[in-house]
Amino acid sequence: MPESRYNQPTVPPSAEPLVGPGETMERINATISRVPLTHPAPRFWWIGFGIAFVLVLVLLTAVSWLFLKGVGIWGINIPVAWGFAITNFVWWIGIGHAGTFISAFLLLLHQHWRTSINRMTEAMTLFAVACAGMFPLLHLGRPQYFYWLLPYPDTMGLWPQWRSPLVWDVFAVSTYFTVSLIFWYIGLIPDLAVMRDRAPTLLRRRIYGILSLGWRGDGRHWRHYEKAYLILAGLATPLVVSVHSVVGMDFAVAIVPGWHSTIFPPYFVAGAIFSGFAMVLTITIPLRAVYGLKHYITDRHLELMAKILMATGWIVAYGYFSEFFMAWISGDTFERYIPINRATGAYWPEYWTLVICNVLVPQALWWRRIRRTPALLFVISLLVNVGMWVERYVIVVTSLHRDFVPSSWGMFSGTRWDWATFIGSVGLFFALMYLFVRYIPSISITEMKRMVVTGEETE
Amino acid sequence: MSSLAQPADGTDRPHRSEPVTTVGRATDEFPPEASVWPADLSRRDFLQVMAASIALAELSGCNRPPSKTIVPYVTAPERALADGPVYYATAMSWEGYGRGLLARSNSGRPTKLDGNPAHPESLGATDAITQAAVLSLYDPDRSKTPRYHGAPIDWAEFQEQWLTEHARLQANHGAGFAVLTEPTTSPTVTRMIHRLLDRFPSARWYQHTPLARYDRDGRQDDYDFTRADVILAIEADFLLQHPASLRYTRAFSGRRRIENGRVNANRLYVIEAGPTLTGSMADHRLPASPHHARRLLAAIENALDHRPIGNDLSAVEQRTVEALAADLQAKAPNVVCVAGVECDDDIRAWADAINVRLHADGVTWHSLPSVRSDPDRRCAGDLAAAVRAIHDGQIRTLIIAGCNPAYTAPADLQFATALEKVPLRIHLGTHVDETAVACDWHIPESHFLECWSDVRAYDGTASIIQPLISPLYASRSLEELLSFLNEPPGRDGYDLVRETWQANRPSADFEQTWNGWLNTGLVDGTQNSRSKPSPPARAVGLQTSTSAPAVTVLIRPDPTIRDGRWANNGWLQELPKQNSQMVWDNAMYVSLAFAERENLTNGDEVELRRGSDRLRAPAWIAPGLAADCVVIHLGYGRTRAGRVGDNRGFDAYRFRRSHRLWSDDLDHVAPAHGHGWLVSTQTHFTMEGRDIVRTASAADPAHTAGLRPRTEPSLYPDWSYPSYRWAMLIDLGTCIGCKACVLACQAENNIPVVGKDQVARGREMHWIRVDRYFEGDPQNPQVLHQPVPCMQCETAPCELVCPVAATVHSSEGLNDMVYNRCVGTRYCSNNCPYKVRRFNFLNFQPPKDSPLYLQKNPDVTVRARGVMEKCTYCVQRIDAGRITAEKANRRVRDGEIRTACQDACPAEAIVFGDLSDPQSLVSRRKREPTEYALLEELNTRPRTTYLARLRNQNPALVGHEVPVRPNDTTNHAARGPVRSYLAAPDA
Amino acid sequence: MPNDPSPNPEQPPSGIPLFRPRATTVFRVVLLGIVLCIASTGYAVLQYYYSPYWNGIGYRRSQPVMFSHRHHAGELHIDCRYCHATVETSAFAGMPSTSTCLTCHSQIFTDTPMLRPVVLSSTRAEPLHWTRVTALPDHVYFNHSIHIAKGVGCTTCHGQVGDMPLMAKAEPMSMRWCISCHRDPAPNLRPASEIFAATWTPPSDQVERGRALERALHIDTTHLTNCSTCHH
Amino acid sequence: MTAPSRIVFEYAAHDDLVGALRRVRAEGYSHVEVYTPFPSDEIDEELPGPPTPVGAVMLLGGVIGGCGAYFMEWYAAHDYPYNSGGRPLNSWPAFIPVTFELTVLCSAIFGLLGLLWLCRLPRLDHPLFSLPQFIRASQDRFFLAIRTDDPRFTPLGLERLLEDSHPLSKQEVTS
Repeated sequence: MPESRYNQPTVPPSAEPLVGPGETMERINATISRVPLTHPAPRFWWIGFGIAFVLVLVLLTAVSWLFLKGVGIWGINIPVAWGFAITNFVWWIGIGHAGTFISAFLLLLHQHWRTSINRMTEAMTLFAVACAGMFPLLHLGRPQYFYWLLPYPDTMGLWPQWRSPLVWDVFAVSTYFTVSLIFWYIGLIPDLAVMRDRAPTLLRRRIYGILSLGWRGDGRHWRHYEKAYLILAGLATPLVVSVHSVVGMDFAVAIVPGWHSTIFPPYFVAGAIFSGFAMVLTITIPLRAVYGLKHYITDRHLELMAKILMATGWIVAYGYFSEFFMAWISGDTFERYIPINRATGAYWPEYWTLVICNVLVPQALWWRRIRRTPALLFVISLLVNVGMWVERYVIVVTSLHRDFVPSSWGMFSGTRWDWATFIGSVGLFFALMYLFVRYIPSISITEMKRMVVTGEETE
Repeated sequence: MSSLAQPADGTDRPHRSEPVTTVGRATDEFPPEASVWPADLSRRDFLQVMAASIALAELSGCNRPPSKTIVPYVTAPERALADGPVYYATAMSWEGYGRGLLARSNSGRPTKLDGNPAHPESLGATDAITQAAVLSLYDPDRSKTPRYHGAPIDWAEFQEQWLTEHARLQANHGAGFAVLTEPTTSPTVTRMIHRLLDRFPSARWYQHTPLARYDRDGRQDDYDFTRADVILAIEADFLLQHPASLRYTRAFSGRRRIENGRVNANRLYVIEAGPTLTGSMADHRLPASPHHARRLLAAIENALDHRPIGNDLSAVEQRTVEALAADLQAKAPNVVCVAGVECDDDIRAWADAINVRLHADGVTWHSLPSVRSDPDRRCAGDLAAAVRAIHDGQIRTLIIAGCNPAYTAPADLQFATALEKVPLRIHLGTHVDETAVACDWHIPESHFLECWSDVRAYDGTASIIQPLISPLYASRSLEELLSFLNEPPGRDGYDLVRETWQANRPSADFEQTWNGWLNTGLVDGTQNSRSKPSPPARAVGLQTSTSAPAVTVLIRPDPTIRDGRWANNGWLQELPKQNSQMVWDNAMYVSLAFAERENLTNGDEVELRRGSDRLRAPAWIAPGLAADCVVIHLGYGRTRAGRVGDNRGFDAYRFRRSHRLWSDDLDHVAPAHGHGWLVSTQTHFTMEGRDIVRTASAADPAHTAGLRPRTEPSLYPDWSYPSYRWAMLIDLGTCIGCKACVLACQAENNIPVVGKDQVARGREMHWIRVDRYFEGDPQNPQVLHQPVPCMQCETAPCELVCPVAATVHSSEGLNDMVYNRCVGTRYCSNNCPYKVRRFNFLNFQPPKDSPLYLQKNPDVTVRARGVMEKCTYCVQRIDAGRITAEKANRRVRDGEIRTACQDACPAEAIVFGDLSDPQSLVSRRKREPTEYALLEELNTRPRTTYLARLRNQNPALVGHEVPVRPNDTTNHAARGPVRSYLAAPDA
Repeated sequence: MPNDPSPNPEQPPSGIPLFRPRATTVFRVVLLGIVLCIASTGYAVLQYYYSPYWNGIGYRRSQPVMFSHRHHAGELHIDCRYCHATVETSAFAGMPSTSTCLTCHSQIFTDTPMLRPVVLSSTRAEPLHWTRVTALPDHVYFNHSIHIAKGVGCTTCHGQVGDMPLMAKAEPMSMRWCISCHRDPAPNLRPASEIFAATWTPPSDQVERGRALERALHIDTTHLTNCSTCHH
Repeated sequence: MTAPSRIVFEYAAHDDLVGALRRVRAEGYSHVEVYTPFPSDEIDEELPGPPTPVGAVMLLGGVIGGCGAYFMEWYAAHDYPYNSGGRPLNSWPAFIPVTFELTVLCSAIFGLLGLLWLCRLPRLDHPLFSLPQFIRASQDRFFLAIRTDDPRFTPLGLERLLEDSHPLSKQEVTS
């Protein structure tokens, strides 16, 4: 059927199909389910997973040492009492945002092209949020009492202090994780049924069978299913915005110059989607090459993502600009000092790194040629990932290291344990991603087939 | 999964119910620096921990809490040591001079020292060293047993040895027998030595101190700063480094305290080379090397004589000298000229002459008889004399008691080599120090809180030093050792001291008098009366040499550990030096000019040369230090001080010559390659044009003070504080920055020592810090001190962001910090604009079995790793005071509750009290026009506010000096090394 | 009719479904079970930390001497302060020294086996090591004297001591419990004459009496719930 | 009562199924079931049955979550009242984020449970699974099942109705 039937003005009608030519339902089934079922390119997988797993061990070591000695093994101090842990937390949460954004937000906008990447990005969301959620726990001075942040009738008669953004964080992150999981799983059920019906061995049939809850594609089930899925998408979209807004408020609520700014929530959300899409590119580009999924994740997909990358990049750039502007217009000594100190103070290399990575580099995407060259996109996406981490680092550290009273100004630099924990979390993320592509169809078979056959989008 | 009940989370404290009398053993593990890698962590342990953390298994707390025991007395002592603190009046010796104390005892453990208000040289105040003295009692490195050639032995063996020696000496009337002590003011010690000399007529007594003697030819200078309108201080740090500094500070600050908007302020001119605390209080300060100082003094004299003052001075100096001379003549006789004890004799004589000339003698300048003992000159001389005697073979048995000459002797005496020539060497000391290892026998010396003794203060007031605890180890006091040497087995210190005073003050009911002395802490009628000084009519003229040396090195005792006697005291090591904010080290203080010329930054090594002598040390740039001077401090580079004091900094004694003790001319000083690691608690010394420390001119405080604290409107309804409203006021006009408050707080609130490495990481734990800022010309800046405790904001930013309500506001306006609820997010610290919160990044507490726990205040929780802490206004004292009042069904009286910092402050700069009572002292002081709140524009509504720093500049000089605009300093700061110093070499 | 083979090479023996009907039931039960397990565990843990077992209520710990408060305080009416001498003056109520015991027991029951540890303690000058019955955590600062002064009797916290042959903890001593009284002391206040009664039961009109006492003793509850009242 | 059996027609193409479905609906069959590898609007339009109530369920969840959350915060703040940074006990602006998050959370959880309940899932076994071809219902085949208890049902009528709708197969599945 003509695809134009569902085209919305939001994307210009494009002659270029979102699916490669000559796709049949069976071919989609075969190609996509091949990856988890027959485990092609085992060397790529084992090497990649191996490296990731080693990093996970690094993480475990770092965490053990942390619990043994205390957060003093990190570089944090007074005045810079937050360091890598919070930086990593914000960074990972940000990465986690692309997933739900793509699956939910683009779904509401009838962006067909989301179909081929939503499964992967939702998985990415889950794993990123898992990595993120780890850090607020680890950075506690007494992690064994983390549960005091939860409301339960303790024998002290005490409750969490609801005015603290950290409590908001607890609820925002856990909600975000749960909702993403539900959204992801509901989308997965029909595909699990496909796997059940294609798995080579009885055991795997049974496992997939249990996971698919006995889904049988009943027309009336599809009716409930689509409604629920759509509403979930409708819920997830404001959720995405709220979560990183809350994270932004961790800083905005504080009175620290460089944190205390109303621009933070939107600017954090944009940054989150920015870094999220960068990570999507970082993952999909090699993946589609290795597993021959170029028919489903076409160059056009990459180009569209590149465009979003550039757009969000501009919002982030605006955030940087507004920092200077607000500082200037506030006329406040302390506020004015911060941006200047960021750009010219002890942390100028970090600051200019982030400006280059997040503002200058994405400008390359003006050129279609570059948007169309996966290799270049891959490099750019890596740079943006780096840039966004550094941005969070700069926000956390440079604001704290010189705040109000000059006598207590200080410096921060990460120790080897800071780095080990950070690198380790990256390892954890990729290890989980490898397991995901190994056992679960990384593209939604059902939606693909539907698009091929009817040109419809799930709604 | 841990307990939902109150967690047994390691925030523990010494048990209040268990009476502690003595400690069995003292641990040998006291890491002065909490190292990040424990030595004893085996691979296996580590894997276990890994496994545990992987499973995140927190099994503790799932069983019913274990039983604790409670141990009553067999027979209760007559004063039940149940719980409440008991205070004893005693005294300590500050380099030989007495300072009256009120010592607090909890369950029989001395835990805190404060000044004895009745004592004229203490007036209830203390300095930092006094506060730290209690820690030395529990120093795990203290010497615990007698030793022979390093091997522990018991007392009996030594006694045996000595009996034979004693017999031999008796036979030859003590020929070759010598005793070396510090100069002492203790009547009992003196009596014992005299008795020893009586028994052994040919024995000799030598005295040695590496520190200055505060008396000259049998008299002491004394100054009355209450009457001095104009003060000229020449190399005199009388506010910090003087036996009478507490009394002087009280008097000096009294003339800087604004009352009802007015102040009759004194004016302080300082001529000095190195930056001192007194110099930091100066209204006009002229940095000058000893040589240049002579020119200035000559010029002053000329100006007084209305002669041309000579043109070898800079414009600023000329103006200042003229203004100073005019000031002196105008205000005479209520003026005083103070020359430091380290000054050369001619300068001190010059000062005397000026005082006489201005008729200050008998008005502001007085004379006291020396309280140093041996009035009948039975002392055979100083260390040099002793060394000569050794070389002449006249000393065969040497007792070195209570001093450490092997370390503190000037290099040129080569005492160590001399000492080897002595056949029998016996040492008495609190530690197995450098001298102990060079002796055959070592006897542990008792701490002054363990033994009976007596001491006389600078003004002669005698005090009985009474112990609060029986000796922790097999130690002897100096008196006891002397008595033992005299007539083995010797007698108990108590009897000896009583005997002395019974002889001095025979009376029918001596028992009663004696008890009276013990209660009041001073022996009445022993205070010397001041007399009008009678110096030689015309003092010897100043030798002003035209040719100045390349550089003059000034050698001074360290502000915190002095001559090294406090080197093993962690509190003093970690106390930021009053003149640099540096900790755990000494350094070569160089001038800003030198640093700029040689492009130095802090820590760069500098080498001094004097003939063949070399001294290399890391440089510390000291703004205000005279351009052609270098200052080095004694007390560091020790090798046998203990685990805290060993191998820190460099040994300045190696560069000291016995005839040039305090300053020496060098032909060469130059940067050497290499960089040392110096650590300070403050790295940024300009205010960046921020309104941090406000300054008011004494002439018109109300006008210049600027804004009154304004509370901006809040979106929220105000909370009401129905009962007490605790508040604090800190008077920057009177505060001299001596940092006694810092250590008082440390002692009161169980604040741990974290070590140099952790301080370098920005993790020092002091609840109250004293910031110092430089203003004006970096070459000779105005120094501003600002003590910063928790401000107890009414709209506290820290409380709002705590996720577990571990810090909330009390109904009396305190910003409560609940350690056992804290999970350690550190958000509160980030959100504290004053950065007064401190975090236990690691376990900073000593090992469980360390004697240091005996010092802990049982009323304050010992904080566990991972919890935040901060100043509480000494809430334990508030609670105690409130309970007392409520039991009597009355309100707390004004002044009844005093914070530890307030107790210690010699300047009475800290006032604490109840705002709800408009007549309370704090309410009245807060009504002064110079009051302001730090960062008031944030509308945090601090309960702690300040009175502006007071400056009383000579109108003739205002405007002429280098403009004092913060921007200037920042501009200055933009230049190489200055930037690296003034504008934070943070990296 | 034509029926082309399933795309999957190895299709299961046709007609035999993957799961039998029982499987569904089992699966549903398991799912439900997991949910219930988690919920009930949480509830159980909560209950555990509220339980008398955890709080050690009524749990008689073994003591070096089988000292009976019922006998001494209940039957002989010896005043609490005779042994716990500092209860009115200091934070710590005070534990009787061995000599205190011997003031009577040097005369009576001196050589009974039960008293042997006490005698030994005095002869050998070794203190008795009692087991604490009520121990507060080290970060809690409790002051006996002020509670006594403000009309809180011994038995309010320590239970009906006069009925206890061997001393046992009577109240949870949890923060929730302390706070409940600090918020509203009235139900627990009694006249000075009753403070040291070994057994005491509040009168029917306790609340009114309590309020009256609260006023009479100038008890100001505003600061009683401050954290720093008990934690410093 | 034993459950009725089904007559199952297998189709190769989406549109074949739609065609067949239209016919049986035109004939007034009501006990009609379809099984497809993906959802399709056309099929949904043809398929009899009430609209799904899952939306209402999720709304209910949201309301419960939101009100519950705000009450929890309000209660906690008043159950142990304290002065935190001079803010009032009921600091409603600060209570909003958690309220919102819990609204979304409960709504989503209700959605999942509601979906499972409405689909009567999990149900691992189903008579249709015994049908060999049914393994492709999830992959590339479209099934139409007419329940034999349909009032309009007559074997011949159904046979005739769908004979030219090109079913790949026709089988009877008994349960």
